[in-house]
Amino acid sequence: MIAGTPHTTDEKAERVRADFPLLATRTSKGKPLVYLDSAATSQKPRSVIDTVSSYYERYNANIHRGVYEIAERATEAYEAARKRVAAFFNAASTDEIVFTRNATESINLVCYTWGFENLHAGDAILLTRLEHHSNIVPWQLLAAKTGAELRFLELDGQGRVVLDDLERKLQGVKLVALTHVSNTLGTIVPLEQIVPAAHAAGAVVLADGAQAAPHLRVDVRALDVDFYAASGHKMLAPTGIGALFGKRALLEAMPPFLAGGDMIRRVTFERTTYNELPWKFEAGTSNISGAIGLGAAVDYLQTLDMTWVREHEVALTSYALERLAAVPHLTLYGPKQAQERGGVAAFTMGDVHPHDLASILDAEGVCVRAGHHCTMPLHELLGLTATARASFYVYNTFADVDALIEALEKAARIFKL
Amino acid sequence: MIAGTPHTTDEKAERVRADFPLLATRTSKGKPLVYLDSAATSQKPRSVIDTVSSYYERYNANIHRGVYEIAERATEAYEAARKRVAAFFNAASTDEIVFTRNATESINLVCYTWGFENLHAGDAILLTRLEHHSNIVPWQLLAAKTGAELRFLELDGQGRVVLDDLERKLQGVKLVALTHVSNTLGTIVPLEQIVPAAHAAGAVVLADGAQAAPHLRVDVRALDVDFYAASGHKMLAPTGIGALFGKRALLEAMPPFLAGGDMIRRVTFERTTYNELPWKFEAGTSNISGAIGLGAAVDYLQTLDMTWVREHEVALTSYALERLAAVPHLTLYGPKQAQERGGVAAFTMGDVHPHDLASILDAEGVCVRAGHHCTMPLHELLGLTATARASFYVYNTFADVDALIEALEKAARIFKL
Amino acid sequence: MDELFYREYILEHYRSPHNYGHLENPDISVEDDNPLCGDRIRVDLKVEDGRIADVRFEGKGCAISQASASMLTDAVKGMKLEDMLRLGKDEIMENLGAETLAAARIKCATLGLKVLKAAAMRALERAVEAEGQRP
Amino acid sequence: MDELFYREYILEHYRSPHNYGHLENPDISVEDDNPLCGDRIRVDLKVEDGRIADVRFEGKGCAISQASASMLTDAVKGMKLEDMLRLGKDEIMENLGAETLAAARIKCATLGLKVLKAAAMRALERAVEAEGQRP
Ligand SMILES: Cc1ncc(COP(=O)(O)O)c(C=O)c1O
Ligand SMILES: Cc1ncc(COP(=O)(O)O)c(C=O)c1O
Repeated sequence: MIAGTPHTTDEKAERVRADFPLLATRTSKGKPLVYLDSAATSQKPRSVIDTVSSYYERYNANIHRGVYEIAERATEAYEAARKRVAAFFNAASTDEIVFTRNATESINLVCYTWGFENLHAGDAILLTRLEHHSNIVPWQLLAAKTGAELRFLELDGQGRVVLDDLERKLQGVKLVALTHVSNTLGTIVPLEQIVPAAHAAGAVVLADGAQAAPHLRVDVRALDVDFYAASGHKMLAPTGIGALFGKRALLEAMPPFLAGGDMIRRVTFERTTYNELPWKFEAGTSNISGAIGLGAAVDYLQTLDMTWVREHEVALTSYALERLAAVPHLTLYGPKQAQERGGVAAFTMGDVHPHDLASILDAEGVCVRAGHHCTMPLHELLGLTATARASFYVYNTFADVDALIEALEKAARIFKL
Repeated sequence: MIAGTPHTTDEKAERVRADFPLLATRTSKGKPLVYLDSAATSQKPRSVIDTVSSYYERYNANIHRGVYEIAERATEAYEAARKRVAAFFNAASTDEIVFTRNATESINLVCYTWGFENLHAGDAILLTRLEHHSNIVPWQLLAAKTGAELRFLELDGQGRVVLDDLERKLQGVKLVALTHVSNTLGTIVPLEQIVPAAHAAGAVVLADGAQAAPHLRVDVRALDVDFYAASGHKMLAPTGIGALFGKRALLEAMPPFLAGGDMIRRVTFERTTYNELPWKFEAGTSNISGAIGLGAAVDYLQTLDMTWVREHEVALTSYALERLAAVPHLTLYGPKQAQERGGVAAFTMGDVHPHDLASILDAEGVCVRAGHHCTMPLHELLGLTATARASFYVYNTFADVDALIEALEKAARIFKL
Repeated sequence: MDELFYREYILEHYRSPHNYGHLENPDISVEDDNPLCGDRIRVDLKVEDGRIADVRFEGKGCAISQASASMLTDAVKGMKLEDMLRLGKDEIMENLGAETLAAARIKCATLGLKVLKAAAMRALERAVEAEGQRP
Repeated sequence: MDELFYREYILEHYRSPHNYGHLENPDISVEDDNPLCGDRIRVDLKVEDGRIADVRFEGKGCAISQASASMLTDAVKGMKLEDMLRLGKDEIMENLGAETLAAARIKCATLGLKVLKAAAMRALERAVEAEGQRP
């Protein structure tokens, strides 16, 4: 056991765990569930599940236009959720929080509106080599259509973003789109260094916070990012709800994205004027229960306290890195220091293919992901087609890490490493 | 009481009602809830609410790439839901069903992909005067950007689509985008007449089924529509999930819409190839619980039997039209025959503004919508700024209609009509 | 919402609004709407010595928005612009006897106030501009 | 999935696959992958008299996909193309001792079969074409 406050954070995590009904279930083989795939999606606390059911059982109604009681209540709950999300990210106003389906849609929204409006042939978009497909493919499409160019910040041997040539790379860049925390290597990208440089170069910055929002205290004003994308389902909320933070001036200048009900102010057969922020970007009936569920998730996280969330993650990750490093034939990827990474550990073990590894772990009740984790280009760069990935969240404990290690040792025996 | 089989369908509706927890609640004034706003969003049966909770409590995991047990189970449930939806619409294959957020996104998906690929200056898009903003505004944006022209099929005095000049109107039309059932007038649009004519003229047909899918037996193959858009939340399913049916050949030829995880086959830093149908159009983590909930909703509807659903709707609407027509000072809009309309009744009463009417009805526990129902242009055409709208679904009974009438009479007394 | 809200005098104001119509050569004229329900109100002001010398409104919409505007125009005649700007939602609601109004309807009740305040604000801005242009 | 699945002989096939490599001048060569996990297999065939005269495969991926392909190439040598096309998923699973394999892994187990069938299909098409071209 190493630095940090593993014992105290772990005691709380044991209590937190009890709030998550799924974690009390067992596999078909009767094994307790060791859920280590929160980077793919998090489990949900009872309070979030109940908030959603309670919406459907007590005040399910369409929002924004209803005069009757339950419609009023639904509207209030939906907008109160937006207020909670705005506070969670420390946005200046609820107008700057748009509800989307997920981080992917948040990024695509910016791509289709701000991107197509502002990027032209010869402009450059700067990404990192860490990016998830959701923060590569939209920009590839945009580049193909506009003639803009994609550039990449390189990585060092530990998967950290190299900043030496940042200023040179920023020349001619209109948009910097980069992950806040890598979902594969765990790398925390130093936005506080990149954002000012990007702004100095005249670029707008979009941060993909899918893996950061659940784990770090994210303050969009302190970070000074222009856009910030997040997925609810990775931060204890239901599936189908995400958020896009955008600075008001940018959002106001942007054309609408999806068109339809609720995002309009006046429609005639000939012409339409659009609604105010943030509704201008929310066309059609929203995922009302999802948004209300996200509000409950954010409440839950704030009750846990994001400082504790991060402390526990560092403690757990330190412990996991230490134990994984001691497993024979195991290769770990990403930064060596837990402080420099999120709660994600990607690895390979001898010639055991990650899919076989995940299957063997599954038989032990240990849920890890195997594959490219939607970062095929990064894997190719590392000379890999796949890795196994364990990822941690508020309900994981040191005992979960021990279970992972035991299962890995079993896999090593089966494969006679 | 008039033709149809009101009594028998109503008895079943009473039993159906018991499956909907919200309908057993009371307003803050202690009045029983008379929910007559299903055209805005439907209530949810216990089975759907429980299916969603049970997903979160027992097998919540990200889909398509997980090797472990609960991820397998989630993937199977998600794809099984797609199979149910495909069967519900009688699509030829699950590849033709794309999960979206709602009907609005379904329409926008077609607009951004098929639309921008196929419509050019001089081409025409044919709509009807009945359309919801979600089936007008996307095409206005497209028209503004491409130089395509919008045309409209006119309405007769009962709000039925005039087909006399259909062939003339179809000249030069590449796309016919029209509602299947009007959410304001209730008009059922005769797709079986329009689709063959449109195809003969070389046009592709998109039907907005937001108000039809919940109520009619929709057979996309018999209708021979090219695209069909639907919203889950109007057909007993959770919010945040919708469906787009598209004929395979069209979907295959279309460029992708949102880009990111899951919709790809191979990604390098330079280039991307896309996934097969239907996943090519599902970027990022889907609304998994929403899709599974939609599967449960469709199951529930099929257990009720869509023939009964429609029969009950006709019986209830006939009764409502008859009783409403007898209320002094009340003006009803839309087709006179219940058989020609969905379970929607829009009306005005004397000089009582629809919002005041809805507020007075709310005090009686009767939930109706007041406003333009996202059909501002249609309202303008009718010389109105707003109407009050009562809409019915499987859980509504003749007693609900009686409660509506009583509340309207009270409003008339308050306003001294 | 309390059905008793639709009292006799509210309906009277709705059906026979006070100060309805427009002013000839108004100093200020402002229009706004409530996009949610389509209520719309235009206000004409005559301003003298920083006070509302005369006021007319025109509009369409629900009883709440129209009666509220009607009552409000009665109340602000002769009022100082500054005092008018200090009028709050609560006073309007009390005036209407509508403290229990549902949130969606509060926008109706306060539309007249919103338009009047916008007009008063513009009048004050003009006064400041005029001040600045004096030699 | 049963951990016992990773039996001795499966690991042997994984680490020392049979019929690995490629054929000189194959009649047919087909490659495919399993995009979900990145497994990839290429198969070379020599066909004589409607039978698989020789076969080689090359690939990368998990033990399941590679061992399955290895065992399958053993099994189909000398087989009639038509018979090969009749091989089903169940036989593969039985052969592998993997009846209880999780759905996501079944695609791994059957990737070799899929590629082999595609190759056999192409061989049959060629034969039909050749037939058609005879005078
Ligand atoms: C006819 C029609 N089309 C489209 C829509 C849009 O549905 P949604 O808001 O679920 O996208 C509606 C719902 O109000 C509708 O009634
Ligand atoms: C870094 C990163 N970006 C974006 C995404 C996409 O998130 P979603 O699938 O919820 O849109 C993910 C999730 O896998 C991620 O890890």
